[in-house]
Amino acid sequence: MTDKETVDPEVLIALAENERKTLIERTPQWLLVLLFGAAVVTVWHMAVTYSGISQLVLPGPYQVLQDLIFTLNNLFTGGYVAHATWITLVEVVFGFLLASAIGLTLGMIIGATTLGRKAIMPYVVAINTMPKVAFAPLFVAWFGFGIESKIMMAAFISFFPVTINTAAGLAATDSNMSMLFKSLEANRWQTLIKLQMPYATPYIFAGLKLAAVWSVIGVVVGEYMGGGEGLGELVRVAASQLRVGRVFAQILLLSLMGLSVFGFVTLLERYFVRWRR
Amino acid sequence: MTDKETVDPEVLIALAENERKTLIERTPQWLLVLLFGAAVVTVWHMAVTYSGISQLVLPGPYQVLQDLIFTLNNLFTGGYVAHATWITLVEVVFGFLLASAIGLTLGMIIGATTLGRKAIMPYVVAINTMPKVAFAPLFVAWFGFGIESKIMMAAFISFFPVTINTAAGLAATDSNMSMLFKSLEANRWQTLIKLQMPYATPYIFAGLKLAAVWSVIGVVVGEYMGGGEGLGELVRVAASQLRVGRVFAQILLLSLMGLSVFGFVTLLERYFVRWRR
Amino acid sequence: QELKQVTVVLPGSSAMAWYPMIVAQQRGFFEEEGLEVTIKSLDGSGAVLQAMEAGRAEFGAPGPGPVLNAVARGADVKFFYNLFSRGLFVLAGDRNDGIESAEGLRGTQIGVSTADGAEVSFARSALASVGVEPDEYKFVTIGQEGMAVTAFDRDTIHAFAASFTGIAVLKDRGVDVIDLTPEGLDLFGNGLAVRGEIYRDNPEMVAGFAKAIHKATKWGMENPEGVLEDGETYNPQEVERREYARALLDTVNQQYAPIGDNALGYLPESGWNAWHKSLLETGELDAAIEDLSVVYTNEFVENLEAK
Amino acid sequence: MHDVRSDGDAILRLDNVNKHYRRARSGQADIIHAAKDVSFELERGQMASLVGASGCGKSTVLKMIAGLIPPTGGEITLRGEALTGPNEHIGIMFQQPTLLPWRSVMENVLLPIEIREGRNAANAARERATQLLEMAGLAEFANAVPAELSGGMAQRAAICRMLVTQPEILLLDEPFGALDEFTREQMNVEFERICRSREATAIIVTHSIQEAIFLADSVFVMSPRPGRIVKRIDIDLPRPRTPDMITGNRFNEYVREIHDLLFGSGEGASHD
Amino acid sequence: MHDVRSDGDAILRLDNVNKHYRRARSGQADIIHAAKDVSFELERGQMASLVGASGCGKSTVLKMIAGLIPPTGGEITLRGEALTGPNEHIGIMFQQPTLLPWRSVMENVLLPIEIREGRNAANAARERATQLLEMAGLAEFANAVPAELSGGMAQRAAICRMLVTQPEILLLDEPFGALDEFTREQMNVEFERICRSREATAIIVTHSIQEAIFLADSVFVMSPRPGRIVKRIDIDLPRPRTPDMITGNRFNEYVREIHDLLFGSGEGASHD
Ligand SMILES: Nc1ncnc2c1ncn2[C@@H]1O[C@H](COP(=O)(O)OP(=O)(O)OP(=O)(O)O)[C@@H](O)[C@H]1O
Ligand SMILES: Nc1ncnc2c1ncn2[C@@H]1O[C@H](COP(=O)(O)OP(=O)(O)OP(=O)(O)O)[C@@H](O)[C@H]1O
Ligand SMILES: [Mg+2]
Ligand SMILES: [Mg+2]
Repeated sequence: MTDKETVDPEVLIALAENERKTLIERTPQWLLVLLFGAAVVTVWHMAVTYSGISQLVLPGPYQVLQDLIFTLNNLFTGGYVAHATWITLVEVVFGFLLASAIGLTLGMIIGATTLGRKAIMPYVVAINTMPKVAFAPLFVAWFGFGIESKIMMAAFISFFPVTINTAAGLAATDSNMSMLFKSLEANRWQTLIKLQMPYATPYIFAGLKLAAVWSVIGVVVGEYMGGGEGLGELVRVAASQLRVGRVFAQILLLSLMGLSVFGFVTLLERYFVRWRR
Repeated sequence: MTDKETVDPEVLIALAENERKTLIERTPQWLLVLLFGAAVVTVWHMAVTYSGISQLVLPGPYQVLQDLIFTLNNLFTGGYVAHATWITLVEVVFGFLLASAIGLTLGMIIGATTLGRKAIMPYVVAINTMPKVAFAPLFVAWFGFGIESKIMMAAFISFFPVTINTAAGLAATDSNMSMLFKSLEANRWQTLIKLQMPYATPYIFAGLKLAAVWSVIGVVVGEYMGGGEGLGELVRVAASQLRVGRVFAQILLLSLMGLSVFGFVTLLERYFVRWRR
Repeated sequence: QELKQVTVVLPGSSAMAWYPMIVAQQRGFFEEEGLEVTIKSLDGSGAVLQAMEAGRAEFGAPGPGPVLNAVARGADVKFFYNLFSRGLFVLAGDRNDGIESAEGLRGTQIGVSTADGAEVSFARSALASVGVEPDEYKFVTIGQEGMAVTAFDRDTIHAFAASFTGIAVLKDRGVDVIDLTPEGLDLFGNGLAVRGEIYRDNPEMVAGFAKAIHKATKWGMENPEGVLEDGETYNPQEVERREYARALLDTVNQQYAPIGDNALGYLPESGWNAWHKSLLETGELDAAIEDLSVVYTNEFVENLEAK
Repeated sequence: MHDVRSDGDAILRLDNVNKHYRRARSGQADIIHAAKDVSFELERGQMASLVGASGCGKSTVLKMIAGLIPPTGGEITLRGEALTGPNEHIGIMFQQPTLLPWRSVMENVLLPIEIREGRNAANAARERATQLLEMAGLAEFANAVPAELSGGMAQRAAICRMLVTQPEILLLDEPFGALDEFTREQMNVEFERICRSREATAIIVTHSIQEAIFLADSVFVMSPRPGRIVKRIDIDLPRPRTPDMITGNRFNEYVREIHDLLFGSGEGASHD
Repeated sequence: MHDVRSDGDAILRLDNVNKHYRRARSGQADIIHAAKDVSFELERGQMASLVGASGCGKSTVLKMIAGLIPPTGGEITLRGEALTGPNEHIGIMFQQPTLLPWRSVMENVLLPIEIREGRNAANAARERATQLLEMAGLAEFANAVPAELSGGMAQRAAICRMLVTQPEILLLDEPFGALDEFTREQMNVEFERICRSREATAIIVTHSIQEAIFLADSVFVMSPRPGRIVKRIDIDLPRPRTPDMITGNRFNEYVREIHDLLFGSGEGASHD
């Protein structure tokens, strides 16, 4: 039954031809990003030039570029930006990991138990509508002025999307498959781990991507509110000194960090949901 | 072929019996929420009493209750809290609607087009890792001191989860169904509207729920930064006076608002995904 | 006669701290000058200056430090009236720490709040005035006043530099703070600024605004109860507890009082020089501003006193 | 006509089992009577088939026996005890293959063991699973993912999954529906052999009258909705069954009888 | 043996069509040859069936003709033009019913019209859809959702969905696989009638040799993987076909021939 005939090279070519992609699919992503970026910068430049908006409100691309060069130069020569970036990175990574752990756990409790859905869910939602800023003093009181309180703030802000998406994913499980597991007398935990969680992976990864992004925000909020030594603090100082170009440059650096974590989660997702075509 | 025999009442009873739920499923949600709430308040009370934490950092439940009564009284007698609540509510609702519209549109572009996924997505992510606080002055500059700038801030903060979830949902479409649409020569738009979007509804609603919650946050951030007349401003004033009990009471009010929007979205979801058992 | 619509932005929402604007609005002093004024509040002087630059407001109440920064970066504003002649900031310590004066802060950490960058300049100058050098202490950003409670508790800081309203709040909430601010600092606080364009094209309007504020300040110093009443229209929550509001208003009036024989609202040159020097030392300003008189003017105050 | 029970030492017994469904979408409350007064008994080692028109309630009956949906009337007794839910002695194969798309064919087949006895037991059972896959002609596809299987191959994988735990009672919902005649015949013979060697009891839903007779000791014929069991026909043919029996006279008489029961004897051409 | 084409005015023509699949999960690059040098021609109004062992490549051939997956070799010509993708003249029914779970049965049936001609046209076609549903015995379930259908009912709904646009070329992948014999026979007769009345061309994949012969003008017999067309057998029976033909001699000769082609004539009992 095996097809152990030697494969004709023409077949390989035809197969590759079948799998050929459109122009845009073949264009490398960096090029597309660059092109789109060029468009954005052009619009930005025009907006600044023709709207006559003050540089103190919206700096032009050129000014931001200058500040960006300064910032990157400082970063790579190991200046204060390097120190701040390192601190922020550590906070973001730990914040994200903590958020993922909390989010998955809560999501499972809410998605898999009636008690969780009915009694705990409203509290989780309520906590999340609360302005986190108000909790900053509590976090500082409990975790001090060091990176711990920023990590907690980041986790606190970003666990929620993981929770909601995990819960939604668990609830979406295919009913035929549920019946299969029921017939196998799978207990709740087995159904959760072997059916619902794998089925929910696309949901969970959407949540993790959100958490990656919000971790950065959380760290910045934590530093804004409770002092710190990271990029958030640099942004705050620059903003209070009305160095708006510098603010934008440092924000770009923060975005880059967020994009990296996001990209990392995307890679993980590719690995884990490769069973989907 | 029809079963036009009159239905035996015993059958109805048996059917109802089949559909009978566990104790927890039958317990009304308000009771469960209340019970869980009682547990939370007890822990909170103990924490405040035995940890010796300052009342300026974490007020006790009793203090918050007093402030809550004052706040609600003011609200229902049409005092300044009523005014603030109304303003915030309007901002939250419009912010949420705007976020949903932007989020769905962007999500469709990213989820359904290669260009969107490869070129636009990174920018959307980057924008979302940026601390929104830094943009507050820009928003005031562009949209003024009125509710417009708060609505924009709320939309700006909360469109992202809708985007990410919509994109993830569109990508998750069942491959057999995609093939069906392909065979019907459905164009991209039809496939999007008639297949991918309905298929993605559970994802989209998870995103909308997140947006509901974050709209409240967005409005508060907007008011914190850009001077407004809503609850966010009241919280800020109370916080600056270290009236922590009052802060918590007003935050509870905000949560209630978030819960309402969240609950509304949940009802919508039930209606729209009722085809799932 | 038709009223001119103008907007003034404040860097905070306290009705007591910024009562002249509210009183002038409520008591019709603006109207007498042909102005209909909308009052808006933002978070910090930076935001105030940005809103003015964006053309969203004609007037604002920024601090002198941020104004110097803004002008150095190309902003077009004119500072024309001094509100907090005696400064906006206080250096406060925890009585339990046993530190009695600013000299005692050598080798400690000093907390600064986040509302504005200006308290850093202030604290530096204050410590320099008693001979404590910048390398003898360290600043920690601790955020809002509430954090100070924890920071003192944890001995993270031994002093806290913040606006006097923040310190008043701490006192009011029973935190045992002690004032460590040295005497004789030239660093005055926030005042009124106008967009340069309006100053040049429409000086009568600025004069009218200054006149109304002047009148309101004087009125308020004599009618504290009236100020409380007016304050309720703007920030009801703040005035809810009368004793607190009254005490706060007292402090505000103390800080408003001009130094020496200066007229109310007068901007002393020595103060501007002190700010300029301080900003250069901390590196906030990259280069010196040649002529400080482009930043401010006393012409309206002088006219007021002439009458 | 309703009393189609046989006496004896029953392992499975249905007593006037009924099932009504509530239909969700059709505006007013609308109840479908899917199975009506279904009663029968099976002894250990007996094989039964269930035939009936499409939509008559065959899958419904199977799901009730598997404990997956509760009846709205009557009782199901397993080894003398009332059935309340799924049971480890019962294995069911659904009408749809229902393979987990993220697992390979082998992992799918081992799933029941993994769930009931843990991962180690599952690993230990790899050889048995390989044998089953070989029997089903899928040995080569043990590492493929379900998306790479053809329709019939997926169905065969689902059969292997049900057989791997060696349950006492097997419920199969159109197990060989998507198979070509040859593969089907092979599977029929294999399946009979497996059941007999283990003395397993089985109920097979099928739409092929030949298959129903070939595999079963008793054929239950169901009427269209509401599905009742119109008749139980005991098949008196020697075991093991061999493909050449299908052409025998006896066999064809059974075919005719069932055919007439299903489609009426008068009208419609009889074409066998 | 490969030249199974007939000459004439072909509406559909396959020329040495090949299909290889790349298997994803099996470690090293692993290529499956699913269809090999498939060539045939069909004229307008001709009905063909495709029979072969499970996994031999029948669905693959159908999907290629529907323009859903590209061949890795050879050419498909539709009305003299090379086929490059899905085409409105071709309707395909998959092996799985693939109904949209959020639409009612009626809305599912109208889907092709809604997509090709818009919502108004779909509404206008309601009557036609109702007739089709009636033919399929689903009139009562027009407003049900797919979750409330039995397996065979879902398959019948999928057939209605394919027929509603009245395509010139119909491709059916085991259309009646989940149906009981009676319903199946009804559907067979109905289906033949519909095709003839419209002069539609059809290819039916089936695992029932009887059905293959009953429905078709030509039966294509495929060998196991790599699937080749071993023989084209033209069925010389009068139209319309009637159920009683199945017992005829001529018919049984065809059955035997195909059976032997599929399973070999020597070994294995011939049981018809
Ligand atoms: N997407 C795919 N990826 C890899 N291999 C595939 C894919 N689809 C089908 N195959 C393989 O191609 C071969 C033919 O599959 P196909 O579905 O055409 O068979 P079939 O004749 O329709 O079988 P059945 O009667 O069981 O439905 C099988 O061996 C199958 O494993
Ligand atoms: N979940 C459900 N909700 C409502 N009605 C249902 C449900 N499942 C089945 N039914 C109805 O019950 C009847 C019997 O369905 P069942 O699936 O048992 O039929 P079946 O005999 O297996 O048919 P087939 O041979 O076509 O698979 C059908 O009319 C069907 O519409
Ligand atoms: Mg069924
Ligand atoms: Mg197939």
